[in-house]
Amino acid sequence: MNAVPDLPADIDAALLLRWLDAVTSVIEQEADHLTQLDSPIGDADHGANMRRGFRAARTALEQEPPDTPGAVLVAIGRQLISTVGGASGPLYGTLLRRAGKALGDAPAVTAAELRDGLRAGVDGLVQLGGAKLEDKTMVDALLPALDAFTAALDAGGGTEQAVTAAASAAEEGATATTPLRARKGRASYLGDRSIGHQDPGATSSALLLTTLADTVRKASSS
Amino acid sequence: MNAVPDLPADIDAALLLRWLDAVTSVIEQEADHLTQLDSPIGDADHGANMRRGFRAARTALEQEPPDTPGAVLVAIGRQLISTVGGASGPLYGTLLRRAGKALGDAPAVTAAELRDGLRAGVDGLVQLGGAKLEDKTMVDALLPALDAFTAALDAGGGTEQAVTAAASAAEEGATATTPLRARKGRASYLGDRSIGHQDPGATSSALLLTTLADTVRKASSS
Amino acid sequence: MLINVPENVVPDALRGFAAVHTDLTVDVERRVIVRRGAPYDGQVGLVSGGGSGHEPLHGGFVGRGMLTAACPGEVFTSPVPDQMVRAAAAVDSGAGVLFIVKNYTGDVLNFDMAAELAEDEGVQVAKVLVNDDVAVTDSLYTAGRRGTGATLFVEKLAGAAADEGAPLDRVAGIARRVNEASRSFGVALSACSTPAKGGPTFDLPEGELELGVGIHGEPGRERRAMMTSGEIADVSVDAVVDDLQPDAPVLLLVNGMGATPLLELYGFAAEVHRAMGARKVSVARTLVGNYVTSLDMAGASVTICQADEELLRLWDAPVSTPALRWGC
Amino acid sequence: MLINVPENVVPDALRGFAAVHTDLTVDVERRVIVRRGAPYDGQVGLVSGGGSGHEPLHGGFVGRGMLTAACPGEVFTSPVPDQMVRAAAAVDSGAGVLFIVKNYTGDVLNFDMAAELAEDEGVQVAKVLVNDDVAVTDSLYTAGRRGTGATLFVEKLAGAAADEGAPLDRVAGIARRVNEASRSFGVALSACSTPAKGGPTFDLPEGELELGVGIHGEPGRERRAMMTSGEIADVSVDAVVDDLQPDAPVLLLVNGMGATPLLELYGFAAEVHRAMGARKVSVARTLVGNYVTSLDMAGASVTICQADEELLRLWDAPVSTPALRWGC
Ligand SMILES: Nc1ncnc2c1ncn2[C@@H]1O[C@H](COP(=O)(O)OP(=O)(O)O)[C@@H](O)[C@H]1O
Ligand SMILES: Nc1ncnc2c1ncn2[C@@H]1O[C@H](COP(=O)(O)OP(=O)(O)O)[C@@H](O)[C@H]1O
Ligand SMILES: [Mg+2]
Ligand SMILES: [Mg+2]
Ligand SMILES: [Mg+2]
Ligand SMILES: [Mg+2]
Repeated sequence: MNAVPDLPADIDAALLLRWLDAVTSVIEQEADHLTQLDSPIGDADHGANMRRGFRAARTALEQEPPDTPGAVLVAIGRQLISTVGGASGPLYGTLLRRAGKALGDAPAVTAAELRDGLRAGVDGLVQLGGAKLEDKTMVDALLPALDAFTAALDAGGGTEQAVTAAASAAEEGATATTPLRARKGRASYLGDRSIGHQDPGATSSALLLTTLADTVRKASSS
Repeated sequence: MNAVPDLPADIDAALLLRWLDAVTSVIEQEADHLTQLDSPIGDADHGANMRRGFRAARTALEQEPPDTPGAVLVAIGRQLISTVGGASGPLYGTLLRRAGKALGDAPAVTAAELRDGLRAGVDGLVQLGGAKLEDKTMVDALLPALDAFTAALDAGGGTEQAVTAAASAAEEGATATTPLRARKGRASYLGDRSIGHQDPGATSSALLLTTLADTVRKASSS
Repeated sequence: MLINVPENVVPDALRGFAAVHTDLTVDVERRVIVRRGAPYDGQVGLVSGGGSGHEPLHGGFVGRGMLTAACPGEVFTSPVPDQMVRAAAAVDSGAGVLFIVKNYTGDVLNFDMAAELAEDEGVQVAKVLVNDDVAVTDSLYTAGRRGTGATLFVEKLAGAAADEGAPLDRVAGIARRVNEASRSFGVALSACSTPAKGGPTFDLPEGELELGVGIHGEPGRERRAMMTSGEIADVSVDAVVDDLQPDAPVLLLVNGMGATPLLELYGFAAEVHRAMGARKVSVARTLVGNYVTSLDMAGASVTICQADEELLRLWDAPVSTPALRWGC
Repeated sequence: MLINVPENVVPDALRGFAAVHTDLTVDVERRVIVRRGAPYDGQVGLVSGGGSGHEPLHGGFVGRGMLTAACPGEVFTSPVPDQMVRAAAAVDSGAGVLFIVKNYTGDVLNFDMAAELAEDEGVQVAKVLVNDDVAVTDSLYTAGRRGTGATLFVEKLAGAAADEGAPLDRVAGIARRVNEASRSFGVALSACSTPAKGGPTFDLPEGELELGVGIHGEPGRERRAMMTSGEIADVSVDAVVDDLQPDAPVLLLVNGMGATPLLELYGFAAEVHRAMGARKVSVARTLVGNYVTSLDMAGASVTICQADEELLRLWDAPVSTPALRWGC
């Protein structure tokens, strides 16, 4: 319904493969930080989990690069499910698989189609994990990001504006998890003691989206 | 041979029981220190061992106080053997049992007789443990103490002078273990790393003798 | 830590496990430990798994009378569905497979995915969720009670039932009954160090303890000044007995968290027995040891399971695994 | 520490041990653990003991096919002669008693005194001194090699011989042969904390380790920067293989010092196997676990025992104790 008809189909497999490459490097750099965040309110493995999953995904997709954006996301999702484990593996895996499936087999998609794909992915993640807004999970980064994405498109923005807006919203959403009391995942066992710590999963979600924004910006400036 | 014929027989069961009482308190106070000394070059139990043994001895001898100095030493030795364990239990136990036996059943003994008893005890200890001077053990406090005891008697001193001299020599002997490389007991496993630490057993030997000197001084001043 | 590189801790351990336990089939690459000779004709296969770092759970419980297969994940990270699917295929004799799942988001999600996939491949799968940890009080606003010590009871008792040839619904029924009859409470005297973090997962000053901890190096519900073994026993026994209100003799697990010396653990067991007596709960069997651990965490947990004649018989039944062995 | 008061750690643990292991006779007051039903007609009695803090050694090894009695001393302090005399009296069927003594000044002196007293009471006593620790190099200028991991081999193999009804001289002969064929080397990644001291017995900064440690919380021969599991395996295997120069397959014990997670210990076992292969030593049997411990010390030791057909048979023979159980 929000789809703007005249958007260019500027999101192709190559762009998402560049994103995968960039995100794997970012996760590599941020792994220790994510694990640190997972220490006081989790089990100190989120960074290692994400690194393992994205390393595996990059290796697999380098060997057999899919040629549609949908297939790229599905393949990354499968790799995450097969190599991450933990809560984040099935959750991110489902997000990307569902998003990829929603994109179908188009060789390139518009920002609006990507947004619809991401919405399908986040719906799948929410259905699987059962988390609501303010439960202090990755959902607190992802839902605001989707909304910002939509708002940017509604305001007439293109791919770059939309993913940039989504990235900022995700970062804000991640920061905003700090004062929350966790109600899902390991942090929930801590009760009030979970307050005052930023959620690792929301933080990694923000990384995925800021890197997407960077990748898109680089693509359009080059 | 060194015995001075006209010494008074001023060492009786009551004196040695007061010594036991005093020494138990001193060990109680010094237990942590002895255990500290036993940490870097041993197994961190010498204080606890000594405290357990002397507590048991005091309790046993309070219930059934022997009436000769020989019997007091034998009874303490037995208690140490039955309750201490470790290296120090049999060693101190043998020292006191042998010393007590050498005193026979006289109701009171002279300083020279006590010296002969202690010599018999230390001989037994050396025979059992096989340590020589400068092996960094309690022997390094006990042998100099015996010598000083004898020298004081030879110089015409009485009980007070003799035990005071023995106590000082034991303290010096204990201090002098610090630069030694251990060749007996647990500290020997450390090789050169045993250098620079004072031997816990030599330290407790010095405590036993300084407390004896205190007890004798108090007896003669009262 | 006694490791090579953090990334290889799990495969390194599996190589060692394979070299030592030659009566098990260890697929180091794919991270599946299977009882040699599986599938056993007409026997239900028992598959469990979870993050590594809780050893001997689960790999140490593979063998006659307990698990048929175990799937070790990364340290404190649930295994991935591929592992459970492979394990299910390896142990299914046609009689079906029971997945024993500790109630953590990661384990639940991964085992759920695996169950779907295994069923697609024609394996009949039942699941039991272990959630015995009474320290998680507010299960509406949390991920629910964690699975801890009761996992050992579920694996032993359901394993004995499978060994007797019970069909899948009965084996699953016993597993659920054991879980429902079990409660745990744990205490940490130190945090544990994970290879990924390279140091303690949280800061616990000397002279303080954490009450109500799980088995993943996470802090507990409450920090307190150090308590005596007897006081800790009272708190733990009260927690499990208040919640379960047993009216029959119990199986008791006095479990060390990994770095608790047996000398201390047996002393604690004495206090737990005393505290159980004070609560008029009679203890039918006791197991003491470091069984459901959290790497090098110092601390202990108490698990009880109300037993009836059948469960006692299943407990006493032969078991022959690397970590638990009797009667055969 | 999970204790009440430091003074009561040993009796508290014995109370727990008594409550849990009802198939053993535990005299808490007098500190003697005896196999129920002892003395066994015509069987040699095996008595061991030593300081507490090494659990499951020795109490956990009392039972069929291993020790007949154990005498726990205070933490890291040899037991007193009264205990061994009482144990000897309890297990002597007339076939005599073997004292298994680890070579520490305290243990040697106390067992010697006990042997004299027991013989006065008409018990025929043989003694075996266990001294397998190659880290003590200069035995002329030390108390001699310490007894560590080989104690488990001596107790198991001599215990199996006694169980077969071998006479005292043969049981003692096997015990001595096992000791002579055994070597150990240990490494600490952390110091241990004794109840008496209330904290670590020595200072070992994070990122350093001690090579050549014993099992009493004493520092080792040499401090080094942290090494990988593989490097530690190489050093340990070289130390024991260079010293023993085995020319037949060995029994291998990969032992945790108490606080070593099994996850790490199995990874270490893999490296030890690799290192043994590199030294062309073949491994006939491997046991992995925290068996001869030093309270909550992190670290590991490697023990090998060159085996012949007889020793292998005795190793495989049934054993049923709290800590070691197979074949029955
Ligand atoms: N039910 C859930 N729904 C959505 N996200 C969740 C849920 N449970 C946990 N998470 C997210 O997963 C993150 C933890 O991931 P990770 O540490 O990799 O897995 P684990 O918790 O199994 O160790 C949390 O920070 C949180 O954002
Ligand atoms: N062979 C020996 N001869 C004499 N004294 C010894 C011998 N071995 C050890 N000692 C003494 O014993 C002391 C240690 O006693 P203690 O700590 O109670 O026993 P353990 O060494 O068994 O823990 C050492 O400090 C040393 O003085
Ligand atoms: Mg985590
Ligand atoms: Mg000592
Ligand atoms: Mg995890
Ligand atoms: Mg000692």
